Amino acid sequence: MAVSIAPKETADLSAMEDEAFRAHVRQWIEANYPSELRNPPKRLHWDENKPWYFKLAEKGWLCPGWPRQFGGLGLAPAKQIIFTEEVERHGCARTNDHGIVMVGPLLINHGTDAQQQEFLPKILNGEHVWCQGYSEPNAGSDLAALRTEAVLDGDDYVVNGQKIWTTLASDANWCFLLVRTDKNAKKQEGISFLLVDMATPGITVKPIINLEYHDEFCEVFFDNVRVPAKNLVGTPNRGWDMAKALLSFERIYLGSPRLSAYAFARLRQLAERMGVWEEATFQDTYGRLRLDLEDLKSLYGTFVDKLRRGETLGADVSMLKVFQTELFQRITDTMLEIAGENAGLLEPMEGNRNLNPTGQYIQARPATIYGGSNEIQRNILSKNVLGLPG
Amino acid sequence: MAVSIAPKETADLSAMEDEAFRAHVRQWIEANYPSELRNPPKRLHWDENKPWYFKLAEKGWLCPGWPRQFGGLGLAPAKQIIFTEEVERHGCARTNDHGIVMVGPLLINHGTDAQQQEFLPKILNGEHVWCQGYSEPNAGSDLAALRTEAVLDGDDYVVNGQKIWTTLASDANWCFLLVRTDKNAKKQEGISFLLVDMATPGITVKPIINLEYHDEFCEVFFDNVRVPAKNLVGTPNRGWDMAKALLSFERIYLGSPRLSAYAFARLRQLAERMGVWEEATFQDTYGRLRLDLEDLKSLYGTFVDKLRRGETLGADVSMLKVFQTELFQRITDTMLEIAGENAGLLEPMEGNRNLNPTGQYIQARPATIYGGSNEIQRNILSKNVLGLPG
Amino acid sequence: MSQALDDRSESIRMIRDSAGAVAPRDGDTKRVRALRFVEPGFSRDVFAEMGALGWIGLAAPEAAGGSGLGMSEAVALTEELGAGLAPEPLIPAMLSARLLAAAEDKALLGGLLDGSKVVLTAWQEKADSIAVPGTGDAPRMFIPQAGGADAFLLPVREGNRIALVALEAAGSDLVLEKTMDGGFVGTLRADLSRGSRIADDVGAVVEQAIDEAALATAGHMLGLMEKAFELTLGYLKTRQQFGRIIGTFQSLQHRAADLKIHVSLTRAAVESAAAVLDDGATGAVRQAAVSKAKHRAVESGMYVLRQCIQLHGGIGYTDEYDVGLYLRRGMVIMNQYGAAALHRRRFMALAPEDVE
Amino acid sequence: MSQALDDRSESIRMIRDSAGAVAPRDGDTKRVRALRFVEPGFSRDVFAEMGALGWIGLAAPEAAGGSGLGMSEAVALTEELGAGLAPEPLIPAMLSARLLAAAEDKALLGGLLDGSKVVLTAWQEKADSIAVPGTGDAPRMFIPQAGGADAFLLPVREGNRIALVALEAAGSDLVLEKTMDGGFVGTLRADLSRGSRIADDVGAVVEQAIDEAALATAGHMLGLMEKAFELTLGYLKTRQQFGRIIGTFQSLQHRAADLKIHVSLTRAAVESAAAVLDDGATGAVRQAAVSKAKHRAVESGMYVLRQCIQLHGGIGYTDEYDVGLYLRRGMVIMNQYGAAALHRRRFMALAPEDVE
Repeated sequence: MAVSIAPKETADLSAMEDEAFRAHVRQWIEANYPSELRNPPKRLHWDENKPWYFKLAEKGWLCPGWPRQFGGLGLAPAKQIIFTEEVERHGCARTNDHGIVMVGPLLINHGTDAQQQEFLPKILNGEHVWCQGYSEPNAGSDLAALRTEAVLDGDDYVVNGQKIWTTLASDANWCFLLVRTDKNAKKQEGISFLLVDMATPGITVKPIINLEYHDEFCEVFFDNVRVPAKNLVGTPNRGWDMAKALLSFERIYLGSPRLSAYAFARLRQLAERMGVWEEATFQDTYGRLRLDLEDLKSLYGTFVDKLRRGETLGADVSMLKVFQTELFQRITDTMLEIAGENAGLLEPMEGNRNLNPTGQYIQARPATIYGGSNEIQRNILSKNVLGLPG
Repeated sequence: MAVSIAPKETADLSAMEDEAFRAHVRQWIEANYPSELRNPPKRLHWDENKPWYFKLAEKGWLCPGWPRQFGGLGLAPAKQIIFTEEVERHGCARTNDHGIVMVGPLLINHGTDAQQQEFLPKILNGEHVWCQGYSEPNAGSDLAALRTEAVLDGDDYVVNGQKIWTTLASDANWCFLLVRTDKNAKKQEGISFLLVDMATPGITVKPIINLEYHDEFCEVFFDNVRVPAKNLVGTPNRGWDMAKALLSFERIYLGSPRLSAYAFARLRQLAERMGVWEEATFQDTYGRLRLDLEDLKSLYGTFVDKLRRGETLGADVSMLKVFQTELFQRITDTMLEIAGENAGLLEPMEGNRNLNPTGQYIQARPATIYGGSNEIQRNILSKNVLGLPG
Repeated sequence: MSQALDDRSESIRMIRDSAGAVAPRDGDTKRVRALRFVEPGFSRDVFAEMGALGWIGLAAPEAAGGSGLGMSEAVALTEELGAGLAPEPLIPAMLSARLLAAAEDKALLGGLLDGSKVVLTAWQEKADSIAVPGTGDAPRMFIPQAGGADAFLLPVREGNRIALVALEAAGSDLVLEKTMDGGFVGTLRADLSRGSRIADDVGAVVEQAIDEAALATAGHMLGLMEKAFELTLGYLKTRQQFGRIIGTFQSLQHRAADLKIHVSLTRAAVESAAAVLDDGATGAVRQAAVSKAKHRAVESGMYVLRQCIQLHGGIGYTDEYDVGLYLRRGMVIMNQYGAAALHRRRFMALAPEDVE
Repeated sequence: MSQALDDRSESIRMIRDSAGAVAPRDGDTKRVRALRFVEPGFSRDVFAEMGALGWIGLAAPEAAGGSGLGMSEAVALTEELGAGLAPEPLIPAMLSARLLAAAEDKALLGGLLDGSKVVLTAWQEKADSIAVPGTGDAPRMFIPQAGGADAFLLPVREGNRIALVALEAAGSDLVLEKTMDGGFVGTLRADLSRGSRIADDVGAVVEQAIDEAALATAGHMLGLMEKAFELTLGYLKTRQQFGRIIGTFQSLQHRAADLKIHVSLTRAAVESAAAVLDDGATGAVRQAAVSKAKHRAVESGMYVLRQCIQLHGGIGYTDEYDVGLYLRRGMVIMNQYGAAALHRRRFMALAPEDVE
């Protein structure tokens, strides 16, 4: 599985003008991204995804935001944004990116030299594919209630417990894990970060079939799993704060208009196919959704501007997640409303992936749940942004 | 102010077939209700209302639901419903009806013989006009937190405190009042019912100007007001249960479709006047509202059927109040949306009371607040109907 | 209307009880799950049982072998079957029974009524429609559970009349597609020369039969939403997060209150429409009542179903947990016999207004 | 766009500061209340002060006596004046200043810019419109605070051109109606023979000026909703019921979170539209940006304002409490320079789509 990590990229990307950089990225994506995988209806598995993943790795573009001394491109925020915009514009599938966006930054900020040297190159070259062991059956919205336990025994932690909603765990060979290392501390204060080889004896992965009849999420069971103590990241019992800091990426990512924009474009195609496109009442519904989408883009732009200026985002970024995911749902609700009996079909209409109202509808359902349910996001807004008590 | 209480009604209403009774009521209302007061834009004051009130009293129709031995018509529930339907159909203004619907039933169920003999005839003949002293500045949604205090001193209670949102208090000469008579009991268990002559020294009534620039509600201040102890109704400190039982009338009344239906008819007139009636998008909006209204009528009908069968209504009647008041608001929201700059006028358009979008809009605002705010109604539904905990 | 309902309460109660035996409301979903994506997507045996219980001919006259009951009983039944997620094509079968009774075709009708034969009507030529063009050679689309049919009925236009042609399913050009709930919907390209003509004009009755099917589908949706809401309430009362039962969170309580209102509105709309039809309403009055009920069932039903998923959190998105079965069935039936917008438009075009 | 905004942040800050002196955000509402229903419904002195501060000519070129600033400053200013509920007709005056600058009428323009003369444009011939028919003898309607005008400007169509006629207010046939916020809106039946013609064709500039007024009105709405929301948050943090601060009730917390989202969406829409105009956009690009902002401001603004009333409970329905002032102003301005539906339609007709 190992590939060369001598990047093919030779241009000095940081020195390029923004528009030249954009053109450079766009051109390369168009030349290299497999066209049959544009805007896939479901989250891709590793076996579908990996050719593109390795292309990015070879080019040295897997980790555009990592500093150059750790093997990244060291792009400034403004260029990272352009990079992301181009990836989204082309409809590239989301990769198995937990190593890139979560583990990398975690180790760069909190890892030991040994951890950095061991793990970062293997993320960069695609050898390690990571999954995220956070949620548990009784710790969903209340993540800090997690109970998967790690007890030190000699040089190892012994891990017992269960994780759930672990995205693409069946594709991963490493897992970064929140575990409880002090049962007597307050619930946020006894949590640590462990890096676990998925090949360790005692780990069982069980895919969960979801409403799409797809197995994107998994349960992961840990039965006396021995993890070397050197794989603990940062300070023991201080894992919660690190985990929270990593979530800021997720909140802006989940607030990006891309899912709504993609669904919205499909809504038009469906309306044309169903013969309602010209109807004044449909046009009004469509116009409302369109303006919601455009205003979401404007609001998203104000947060992207902050990133561009190098500012860190506050809790108010939760606004994007709430509005985007609910807009995504409203767009797909409208799809079903106009689809006639096609609202009940399992597969895309007429074999056309662009006419897939049920797929889009089902895909939109968990958007208001994952990444911190919208109820949790509204709690965050009311308490951390508006300062409401209790 | 006294009028004869020998009723003019000689027909045996209880013996009539339903449809004959309906025709009889309708005919009399049409012949006697002042046409200029049909569907008034604001709640009428006593000086506007009293000619009709006295006509009802003379006819003996003021209290259709009271038993005959107390001077009422003793109508069965099914006929009371017809009576109400006809009153609403004709657009008769709501009268100063607290004596009729609240004090009468209270005294009939809980009053002493002396109280019944003193007060009931004067409600029937219109001599006593009642207002309801419930809410206080710090006891709105949390009514049981009321602090207006009554302390026994010889044969009198001495009342101190303040009431607010007292509808038409400036028109009333008597007030039924919830007061705290035991400060040490749990908050629901130290409350009593008092009947208070508004002419008693120490009472000050101050109208509140509302968003309509109208003075329907008042504050009422009590400063060492002496109330004869014989005017306490029922058992001391048990007033809360009586008050709650009386509210069931209010909940079905507030859930009646009449306000929404009236506004809805005006919406059409406004749409025609503004030239949007034929537009497909307006028709769609209008169709949604229309179907909401029709389904509200169907749901209301299931509760009316229960009354007709002589059943008592449960807490689920709160559903009507929530849906009706929010529909009323949505209808009037739509009025403003299509009214152009008329959405900002103080008076009806072109002097036409049927083209009064702002009046209707403002009138709809408190509907979700009074009679137990919709937040309180949803608490009731979730706890008392759905059995959700806490 | 309410008096009529009172009078029927006994027959409605009996229908509900008997439904419980076939599609238990509180039973498990093993049977339903086992039938998914296995052609034809339902159980012939259970369909036969439905026939034996008199359900297929529920509203057909007793003289024609039916039970002679009305729409009040029919919507109570389809509600129960919705709550129990029964995948058998009872509503399409009732529609066919109506046509066969009108056609006085005792042979086909008998087999259909006793549940030994599955006879489905292939009337639909495009999505989201309640009209019957009867174009002879047009593909007939969206036939529910068509893979299990023994015979199809095809309305065929002849001038102003709609003739009825019966066709053996065996040997027909039938293409099946999977539906979200594990069933199969069919497109039939019929060779009419293989069929036999069994009635000269079923134009009026087919229109009424589709109205009744639309109302029965509204009843099915009512059962789905009510049962999904019941599951959700149970979840809210037991699931803990942040050291509390989640049903103590006020934002979830208020949403549950709203869902209750929508379930109640739907029940009121469906049952009052059934009463209107049972009072013998015809023409615009019947159509308006049906459209009002179907509109409400779709709008409120899909709202309730998707909120039930949301209130379950992650587990609601799994196939393993039952609440998702209700959403997926809802997707399949929501636009059958007309989407909400179609019925809203029809209601507005038909229902006279009391303008004061 | 964001770079441009950064560059302007200083001038925007200065404008906001100077607005605070005239219409204090955190000040009391005595001045505003005292002016209600007393003709003309605003203060001539404060209007003059606005002139002295350079606001009336804010966007007019410096050569014409204006401040030479742009829409980013204008919406910041109107937002502040919305938050402070200033009843002075600044936006209509800005519109007139645009026309007079184009007409190069220095006499009228000078008096208007320094605030000594109130010049209002009587362009509107029907409700909910942004079009200027310029019908010579048509009554000109919905002139905000018209009772205080010294002169009116009337666009008059002559073939393909729109001439501009100036008219003394004194002696005009002007009928006033009260508005919900205590102001007065006028209908003018003008005798054009009394006027003087000051420009041959202001067709293009009047269209642009109305767009700018629509955007400035969106800014005013932003100020209303933001301030009303601030009052509401304060109320939620202090009011007690059931022994608790009501802001601890989760259903109210979540509603407050939704209101915050709507305020933020509106700010993003208004400020991005202003930046588009300041970048020199014309034609469809300008119109689409303005329509997007006005649509959002009305839809989200009225939603926020009515929820603010609801969250205040009974006290929110009193005239005595300030939050109602914001709702009533919202009612007056929501449909000025086009209702939400008008702008939604215009946006859809204009804005090109990126169909992938």
